[in-house]
Amino acid sequence: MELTNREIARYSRQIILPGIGVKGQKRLKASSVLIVGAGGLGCPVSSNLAGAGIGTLGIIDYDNIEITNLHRQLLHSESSIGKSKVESIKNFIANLNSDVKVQTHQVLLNSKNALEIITKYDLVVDASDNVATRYLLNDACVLENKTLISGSALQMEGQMTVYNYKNGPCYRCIFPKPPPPETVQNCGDGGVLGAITGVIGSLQSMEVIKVILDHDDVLAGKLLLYDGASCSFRTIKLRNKRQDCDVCGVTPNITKLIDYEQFCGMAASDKDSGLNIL
Amino acid sequence: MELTNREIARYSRQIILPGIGVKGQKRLKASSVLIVGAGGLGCPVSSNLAGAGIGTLGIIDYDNIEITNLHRQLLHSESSIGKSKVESIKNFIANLNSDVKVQTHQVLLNSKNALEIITKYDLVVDASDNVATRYLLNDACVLENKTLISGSALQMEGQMTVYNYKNGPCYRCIFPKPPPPETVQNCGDGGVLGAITGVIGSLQSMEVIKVILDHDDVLAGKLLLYDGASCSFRTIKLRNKRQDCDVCGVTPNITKLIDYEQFCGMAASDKDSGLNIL
Amino acid sequence: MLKINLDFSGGAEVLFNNIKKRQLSLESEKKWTLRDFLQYMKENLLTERLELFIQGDSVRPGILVLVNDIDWELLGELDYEIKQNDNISFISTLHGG
Amino acid sequence: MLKINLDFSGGAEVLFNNIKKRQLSLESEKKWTLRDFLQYMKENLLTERLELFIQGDSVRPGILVLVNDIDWELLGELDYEIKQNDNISFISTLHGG
Ligand SMILES: [Zn+2]
Ligand SMILES: [Zn+2]
Repeated sequence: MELTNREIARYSRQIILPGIGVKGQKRLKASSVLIVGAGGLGCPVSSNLAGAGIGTLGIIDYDNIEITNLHRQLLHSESSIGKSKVESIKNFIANLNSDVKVQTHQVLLNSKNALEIITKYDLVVDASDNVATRYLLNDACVLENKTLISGSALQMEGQMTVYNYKNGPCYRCIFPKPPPPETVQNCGDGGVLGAITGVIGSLQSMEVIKVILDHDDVLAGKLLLYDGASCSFRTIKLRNKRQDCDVCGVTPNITKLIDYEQFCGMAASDKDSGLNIL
Repeated sequence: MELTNREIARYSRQIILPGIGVKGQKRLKASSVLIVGAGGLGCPVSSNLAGAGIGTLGIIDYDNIEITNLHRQLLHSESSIGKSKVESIKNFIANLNSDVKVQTHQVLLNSKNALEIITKYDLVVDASDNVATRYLLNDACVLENKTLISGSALQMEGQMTVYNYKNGPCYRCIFPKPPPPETVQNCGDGGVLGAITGVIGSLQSMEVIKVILDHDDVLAGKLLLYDGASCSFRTIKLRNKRQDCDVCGVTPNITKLIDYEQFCGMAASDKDSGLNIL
Repeated sequence: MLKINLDFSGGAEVLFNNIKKRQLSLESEKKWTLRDFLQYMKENLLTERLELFIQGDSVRPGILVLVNDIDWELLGELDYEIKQNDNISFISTLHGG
Repeated sequence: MLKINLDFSGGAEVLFNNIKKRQLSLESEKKWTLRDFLQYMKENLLTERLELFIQGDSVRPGILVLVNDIDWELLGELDYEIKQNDNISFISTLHGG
């Protein structure tokens, strides 16, 4: 896949980087990335990856824009309230970088549609906002053998890691069982700052680029924690891939997608939550 | 300063945070922040702060948009190439949050205009791209007694700290002398990734919010280093404010702004660099 | 005395009086496994509903336990024997975005 | 032997063969101050132009020197005496944006 002269000009400030070059830029152009969630994390991931010249971006979100989104979902605009989030991001990207192909999926990711959507992309970004979607996405990525760049945020904290990368652990290896619904807080009821999702979404974008370019030191097998209140970061060492993992282990129980809302006892959206205790 | 019903709805997901509340949101609304530079750092800082509801944002940049900016300066668009960066950001903010007042300053910040611009704002974000502007801004913030939230980025690394905050050090306390011009590399000749400026700009935004809300644990007297290649963060402990600092010390030599291009031996822009060695 | 540093994040601190970091001294006549320490936390530190932290004899799903920033699964989990100056962390995972 | 960990960032690594982290063992018969160590680096490690790293008997402006993540200015600068397993860092400050 060749670069046009316009692309060489546009990306010159990153082509010049020792770890990228023309060869790396071509790899970015040849790549396709699925972004699951067009909210607080999905916005910075979309703009960063579109700016960097990923050839094809898929964006999946069933939801429409509400005024309560606009403090952190910064690619949407007041005039788009009530309209589709994925279309809003598609428009943003068309203005920023018309060379990027954008495929919108305005559906709720579920066990019926996940595999056929995911299979079309090289790798997947988890920018979702609920437990059920996180398990669904993990299992689908394991079944389709895709790396999952996972970010999450709540209040003034964020977490980021890369699952299912080069024989590293998957989400289920770390969290075999979902948390009790009454302990789960979402951004709707717990709140979150846009600066937090901005940090985590940008960190996810960097890891996406490194995975595509096959750089060393991708953040897999480790979890990065950001506490905005103290501006502190910690990297913790996670367990290895579990031989007995239900989905990525040697003899997996889960060989096709299950009902994740039932498995988690929670809806696959952040609109409806548990008892909001923790 | 009261909040309208629309504002209460818009910011509900951050008003709900224990560290913010209605009182904190009012303080954000009553605040004014000057963002120096409308580039790789200035874009995420502008969108994050506008989203969060800072009442007044000033944006200063003399420059117009070029295609080589668009891989990392993600609020600008292809159709704005050749047009003013500050106007481009003003338009973006008008679409995202029309309640935010935006004051554009399309000038090169210099010793003649700096004080009269800075004095109008509560605090200042250094999102600039060159050594001369960084010294100028530091000295002007010391003379005007403004906190300076400073970020920088190059290639796959970024740095962030807060200067001149609660008797902490200023930029000159740490760097009394400018680096030799031949050791300075800018984003034009060294390159940088948008994900890096995205991380640092978002971190700066978080510190701005904390300074306004008078939170503890602002990153002052410490420098945060981010190395995107290894996804590693380090926080280093900086020296204290220097009694003999040329500008913030007990008997300062610098009591009005000097010629910073001459002091640094470098132009106040990233268009023209030294020997590009380091 | 066995001195340890304890920290909570990701929301787990809500169950412990909203204190993110604290130091503790444990009687050092006996050995302390993480199993013993969870029991101690249950009896001495928990200020909110037990079942939001403990399930059976371990922590509830969705909380990561770390010793010196290493997943306890690599260290023997409940059987790990606490050492002088260990940093023990309880991190609730986040799901929002 | 006096073992130390050395790291470079912000571009300072370019002068040292582009290696960001390395371990070194120094003869431990004598005491090593950072002044001595800079001299050693000049003679043994620098692969690029001297004046881009050293100016006079110290590092050039714009490079931060840290020992165990603490600014050397808090530790006596050139007179600091290196200790076993110290992490010594040279960080070039960034100016781009
Ligand atoms: Zn697994
Ligand atoms: Zn000073």
